[in-house]
Amino acid sequence: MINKVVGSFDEALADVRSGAMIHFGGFANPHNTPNYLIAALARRGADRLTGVSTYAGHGEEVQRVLFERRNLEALHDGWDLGLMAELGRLGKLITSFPNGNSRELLYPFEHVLRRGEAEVEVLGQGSIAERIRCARAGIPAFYTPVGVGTFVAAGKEVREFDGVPHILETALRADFALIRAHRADRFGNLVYRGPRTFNQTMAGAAGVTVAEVDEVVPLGDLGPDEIHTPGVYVQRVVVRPSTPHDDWRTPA
Amino acid sequence: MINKVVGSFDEALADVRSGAMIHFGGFANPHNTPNYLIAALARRGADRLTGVSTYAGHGEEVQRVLFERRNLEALHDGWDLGLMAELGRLGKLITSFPNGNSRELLYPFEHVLRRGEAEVEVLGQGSIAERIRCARAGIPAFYTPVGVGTFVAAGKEVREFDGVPHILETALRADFALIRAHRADRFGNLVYRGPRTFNQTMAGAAGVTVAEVDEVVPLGDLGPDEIHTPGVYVQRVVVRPSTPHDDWRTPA
Amino acid sequence: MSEQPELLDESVMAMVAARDLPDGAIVNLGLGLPLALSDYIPPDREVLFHSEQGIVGFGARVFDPAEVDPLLMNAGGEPVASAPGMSYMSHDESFAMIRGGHIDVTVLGALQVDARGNLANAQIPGKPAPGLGGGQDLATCAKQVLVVMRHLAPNGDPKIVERCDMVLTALGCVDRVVTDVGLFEIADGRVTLLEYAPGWTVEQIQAITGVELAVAEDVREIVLG
Amino acid sequence: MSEQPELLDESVMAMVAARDLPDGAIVNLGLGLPLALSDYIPPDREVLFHSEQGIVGFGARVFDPAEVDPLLMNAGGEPVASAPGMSYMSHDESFAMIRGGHIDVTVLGALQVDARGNLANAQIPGKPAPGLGGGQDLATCAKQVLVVMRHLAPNGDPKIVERCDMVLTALGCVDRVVTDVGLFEIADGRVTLLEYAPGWTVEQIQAITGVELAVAEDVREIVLG
Repeated sequence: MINKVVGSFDEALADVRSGAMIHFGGFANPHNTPNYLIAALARRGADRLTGVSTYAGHGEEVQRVLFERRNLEALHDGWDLGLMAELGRLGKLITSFPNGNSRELLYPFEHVLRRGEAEVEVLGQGSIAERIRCARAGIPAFYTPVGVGTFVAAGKEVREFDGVPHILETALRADFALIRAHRADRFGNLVYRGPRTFNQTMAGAAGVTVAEVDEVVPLGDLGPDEIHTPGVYVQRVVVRPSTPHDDWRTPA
Repeated sequence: MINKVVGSFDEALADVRSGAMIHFGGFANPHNTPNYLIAALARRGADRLTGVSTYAGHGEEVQRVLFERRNLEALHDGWDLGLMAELGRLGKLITSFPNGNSRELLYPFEHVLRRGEAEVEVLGQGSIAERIRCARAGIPAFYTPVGVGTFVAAGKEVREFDGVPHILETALRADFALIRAHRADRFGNLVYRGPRTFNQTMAGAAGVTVAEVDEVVPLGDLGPDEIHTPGVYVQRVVVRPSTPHDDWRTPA
Repeated sequence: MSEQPELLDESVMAMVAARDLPDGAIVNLGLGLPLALSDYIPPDREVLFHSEQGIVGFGARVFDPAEVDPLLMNAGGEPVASAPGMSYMSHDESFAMIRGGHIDVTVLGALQVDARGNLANAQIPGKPAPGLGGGQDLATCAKQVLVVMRHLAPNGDPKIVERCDMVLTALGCVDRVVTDVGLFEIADGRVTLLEYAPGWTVEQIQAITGVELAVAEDVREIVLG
Repeated sequence: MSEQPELLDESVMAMVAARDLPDGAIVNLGLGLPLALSDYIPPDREVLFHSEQGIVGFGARVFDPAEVDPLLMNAGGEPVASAPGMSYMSHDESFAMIRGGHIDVTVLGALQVDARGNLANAQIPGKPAPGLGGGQDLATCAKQVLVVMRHLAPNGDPKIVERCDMVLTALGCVDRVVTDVGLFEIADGRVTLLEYAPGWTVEQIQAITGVELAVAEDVREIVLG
């Protein structure tokens, strides 16, 4: 019998080792971020990680300020990649937003970069997204006009198609993909709510894809026309706690 | 106001010219094939078309035999690419199945090929699907290990990634994509029922994507999590007649 | 500088940019000033706003916390309204849409724009690394690139220049620029003033611009609506 | 040939192939004999059957017209049953799944298979052009390639050969072969007989095979279940 539901976040990430490459799903919003998986990764203690993410993570303090500005209630369990930056666990980050957007608010990863404690590869979101999809889809490399003539083209092959220069980009496959979805069944089939961000993109683009979900429903409840990510792309599913935690150190 | 719903199939294809390149959605099943768009294309009379399709079309006679074998009731309006082959409208076909699967049943396109009246480019379904997606996604070319060392590699660049040889495949963009979906709204948003085949793949991979649908529903009836193809990829929508026709020559 | 006429405020700049979006256009809104555009679409026009994380067809920004859907934000993380016909997708599909040329207009902020249409908006001064977001994809692949920005940098430097000297985001891509003093077109290596903010003269605008401006034959004061 | 033992019939060949599919496997079924496999999965095992047009997780074939969902067919156009946990997708996603290495076992028909694991199933004799379907993608990218075919061609030629002389579908890909006389493994340039059909001897099988067979130490008669 297939049952991809794992009893705890700690169990789901027990085999993550230092130096691993990790896809982090979500997009600059704790509500579509795999918060509890990130907390479990922090507890796991693996370091020198290579992360792939749209953005470098807000961290608790920046997130609080951003939520206040919008008159929204701050989350106590809104952990994102900023936590990994604060703990010094990132050896390298591949991202489109290494910095915060505002001049006065500093992402935790900005401090890491200033101290020279991690490498960063900055690339446009579309090229990152396509490189991740390539990993899911078995394509080692593709050409794109995006980035030609700019710093992202440095060291990359340039080739013309129909007279337009393009650069060669390669697949980005990770050891683990940590993603967030709304509902799952025991096959690992997923349904998302809202913009599906890198969550759907990264599912299947890693050796092990782990989905953090709001609930697991009986097999058959998710209909065939409705499933966004087939369970084939998902190895492990973990359900978020019914009562939010307020400290990432609390086992979950 | 955006309204992509067009009053008739003939109107939807009134600007198709001879020599055009056309994506034909569906997969060897008249129930997921844009039957009425194909009939309208036949009435339109454009010829020397380059078609892209998983298969070359059954045509009425083969389809009747296949349905009988499975004890299914034959359709009177199950027109597929076989009709275009019978009428001699195809100058070239890019497909994975130029022939029928059985030795005794002959697709209409097999007769065309035997008479030397059309060119054929045979390629695996996955490479065709990816080449079409590339057109939708703005990628001129990609590498794949599929086809290396076989007839499909003839004349294509070969390059190694991680010691494995790959061939370069290029995007397949058409002038028109004719696809079939279940429901649409006036923005052209689409929801499919069942396997989404090349229908979903081809939406957005042509200058004009035309969707043949069972019904058009009020804007807002298709929810944001439920829409399979955003209307951005669809230029025209036509509703199938409530009473099936039994002759492709009948205007619709 | 003390005799300068008034600068357009941010909401007016957004209105100017929104004014020219055609009915039915697919429009991506970038970080900063462009985010306000979804608030200013006339009710008789349907414009589909796209956001990178996988939304097409969202509505105006939502300022009442009681009305907020925490999953539905624009690219800058501001809550926006749902609208009939809106759809969600993945990041890869969202960028297939961008890179496949399906976006009619991309509205971007900028640090510098030059006469060749080059765009620099990656390296915010003082930040440890350049940031691209989806801007490079959008600037390269959208049918029209519309920049909305202040005319001058915080340090007083002109942002429309002969040649960008900041980190480039994309080459030869900018078609139009809305600033707090006017509306400009960039084509064939030339920046042309199309409309000026109320009270401004061509000479006053030229004086704070880093490139010699051409002036449209029918140059006129900006009028909304 | 008249003294030959009985050949396995098609349903038994399918049962032999189905017998070894592990619980939880993702399995694509190709045209011809492989299509029958979804009828023979023991109830204590969950195998997810994949089909090119965008299905994963379908069930057994449906022969009662009253139960047919006309949209739900296997790759050969035969109606199949829905099963809990099944999902639909597009052709591009379906092949992303195949080409990304997510299919555990692909079960394919063949015209010829050789000792290097080369597969020929594209050019059906008498047809005007080769046909590939999804077979080339599957043979190249699936984790395991299992061929199910008759041991001899209609004209009596062996189909397991030293070297394919028909149009190749994919190189060095075939791992196992089920025929109507036995089960074979292909590895390191060698074809090994693992199991033989009831009544058959190694010599009789060798006599109708186009390559010298190795014989597994524990070679045994095929037993189902």
